[in-house]
Amino acid sequence: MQVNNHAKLEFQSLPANVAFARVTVAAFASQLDFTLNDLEEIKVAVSEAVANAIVHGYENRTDGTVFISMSIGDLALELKIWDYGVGIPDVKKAMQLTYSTDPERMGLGFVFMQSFMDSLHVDSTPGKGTTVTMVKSAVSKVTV
Amino acid sequence: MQVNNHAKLEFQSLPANVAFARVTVAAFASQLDFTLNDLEEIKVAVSEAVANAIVHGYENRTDGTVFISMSIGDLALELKIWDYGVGIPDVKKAMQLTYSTDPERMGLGFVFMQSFMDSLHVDSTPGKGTTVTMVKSAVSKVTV
Amino acid sequence: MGLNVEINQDALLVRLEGELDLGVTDYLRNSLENMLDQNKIKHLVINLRNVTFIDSSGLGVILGRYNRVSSQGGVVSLVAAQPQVRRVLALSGLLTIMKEYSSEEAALSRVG
Amino acid sequence: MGLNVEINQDALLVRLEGELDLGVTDYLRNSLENMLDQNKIKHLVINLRNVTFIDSSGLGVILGRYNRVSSQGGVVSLVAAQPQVRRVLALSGLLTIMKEYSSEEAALSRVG
Ligand SMILES: Nc1ncnc2c1ncn2[C@@H]1O[C@H](COP(=O)(O)OP(=O)(O)O)[C@@H](O)[C@H]1O
Ligand SMILES: Nc1ncnc2c1ncn2[C@@H]1O[C@H](COP(=O)(O)OP(=O)(O)O)[C@@H](O)[C@H]1O
Repeated sequence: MQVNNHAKLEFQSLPANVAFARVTVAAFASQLDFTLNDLEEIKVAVSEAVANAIVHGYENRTDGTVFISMSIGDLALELKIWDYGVGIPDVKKAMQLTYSTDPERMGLGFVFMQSFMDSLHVDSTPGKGTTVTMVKSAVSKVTV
Repeated sequence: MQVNNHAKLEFQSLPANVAFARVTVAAFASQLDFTLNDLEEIKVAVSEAVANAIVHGYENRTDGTVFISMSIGDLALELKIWDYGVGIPDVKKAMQLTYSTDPERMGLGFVFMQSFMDSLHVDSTPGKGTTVTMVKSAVSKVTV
Repeated sequence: MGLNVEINQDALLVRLEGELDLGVTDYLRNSLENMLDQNKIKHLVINLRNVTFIDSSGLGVILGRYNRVSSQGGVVSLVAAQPQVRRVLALSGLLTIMKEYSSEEAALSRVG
Repeated sequence: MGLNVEINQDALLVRLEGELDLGVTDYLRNSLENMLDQNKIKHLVINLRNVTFIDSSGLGVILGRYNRVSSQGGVVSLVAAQPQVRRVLALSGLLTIMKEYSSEEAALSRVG
């Protein structure tokens, strides 16, 4: 992807930063020609990925750091959201509908990221951390 | 300062990112008990520091990187905004009212930062870059 | 996030406000559990009119309360979700297990 | 940022909208200079009612146009700045050299 603008955000793994993260990404994304609906969808996807980094990656510890890289291409926004937390032993299983290792949670985070973005890729190494890469196309839907 | 929450933002030295930077800082700052008026003042101070990094620090080149560190303490927001640009030979002179090295500009950037924040400190090394540190108190005015 | 509650016979009416995400789930879950513990409540009506954002963490709190209330024979109803919130609710499947109403009156009259 | 212009006798009325910062200064400066070049304009009236943010980069564009217009004997007036924008204007000293009005009509009647 030809990158026209790039930014990187990092913040403490605090629940209050989920809202901060999605506002920041939406402000950056608004440099592209997204509809309000697109921006709402991006916000949900970012919330899910950041909440996962905090709740699962850092197991609710507040001294971890969550990272977001944002790139604007000619027609698309690319987001990478990562943590240096516990990682995911079986990514395929984790991505299944309603699968969750936490009985209080719904297991819909990855499903929402997948539904609301045009592409989703998850890379994880147990003990090292997890990186979620998502792309959202601005003008016309990317066919992945 | 006891830090309760911390975030760091970095972005390309593009004019469009001035707005992005101030929205991001305001979103983070809103975790403290600032008035709307305080938030407007923080936005102006951030705009000035970021515009300076782009226009003066990187001399309008768009391949530089501007950095913002944000820390929330019990009663205050601390911001550090820095660049690895040309630096300022004489900081004292640069901070004087209406002093500008650019005839198109007003020389009010540092004055606004000083007026709108509770403290301002400028560190600069010619050829290395410039760091602006600003504090804004949330509940009662800090007497510096 | 804001929370405002009213008791109407055996129904708890909860008006939520703002953004329902991980930042507020603990507070919201504890508040609702306290209400349900302290009062003889059978049904739950959640007014979402002033909710501007919800994600799966927020939905989880609603589903948790649904499980509690429905296991005791109660009904959970949702009122007036805004379009973007409604889309997330629909995608989650929650709308297939909870009733939706356009007003508090309509929701309460069904469980009253 | 949005820009809308009208010519009223020898005055250029400019309605600005949005945020006036470094991101828009080039566009704004060029647009205004083009207008002033192409038309027999003496006075400039800038309506700030829909401007939600201004910093010293934005002020610089206004001051630059003030210098051009006033060197040719014209007057620059500002209309209806919102409180936060007005505070920045006041602090900059621009309000000591430009007249302020609460409506376009009032501003235009003084220069018409
Ligand atoms: N960043 C992460 N670090 C570690 N594990 C993760 C991470 N993200 C997701 N997971 C694992 O994948 C599972 C499914 O994630 P998700 O679909 O978002 O559902 P939920 O968050 O509701 O559990 C989680 O329960 C968790 O076990
Ligand atoms: N980040 C920076 N890097 C290099 N020089 C700077 C930087 N910030 C400010 N300066 C210098 O200080 C001067 C005064 O800055 P300021 O008060 O913001 O006014 P202005 O930006 O309008 O020139 C600038 O003209 C410039 O020479």
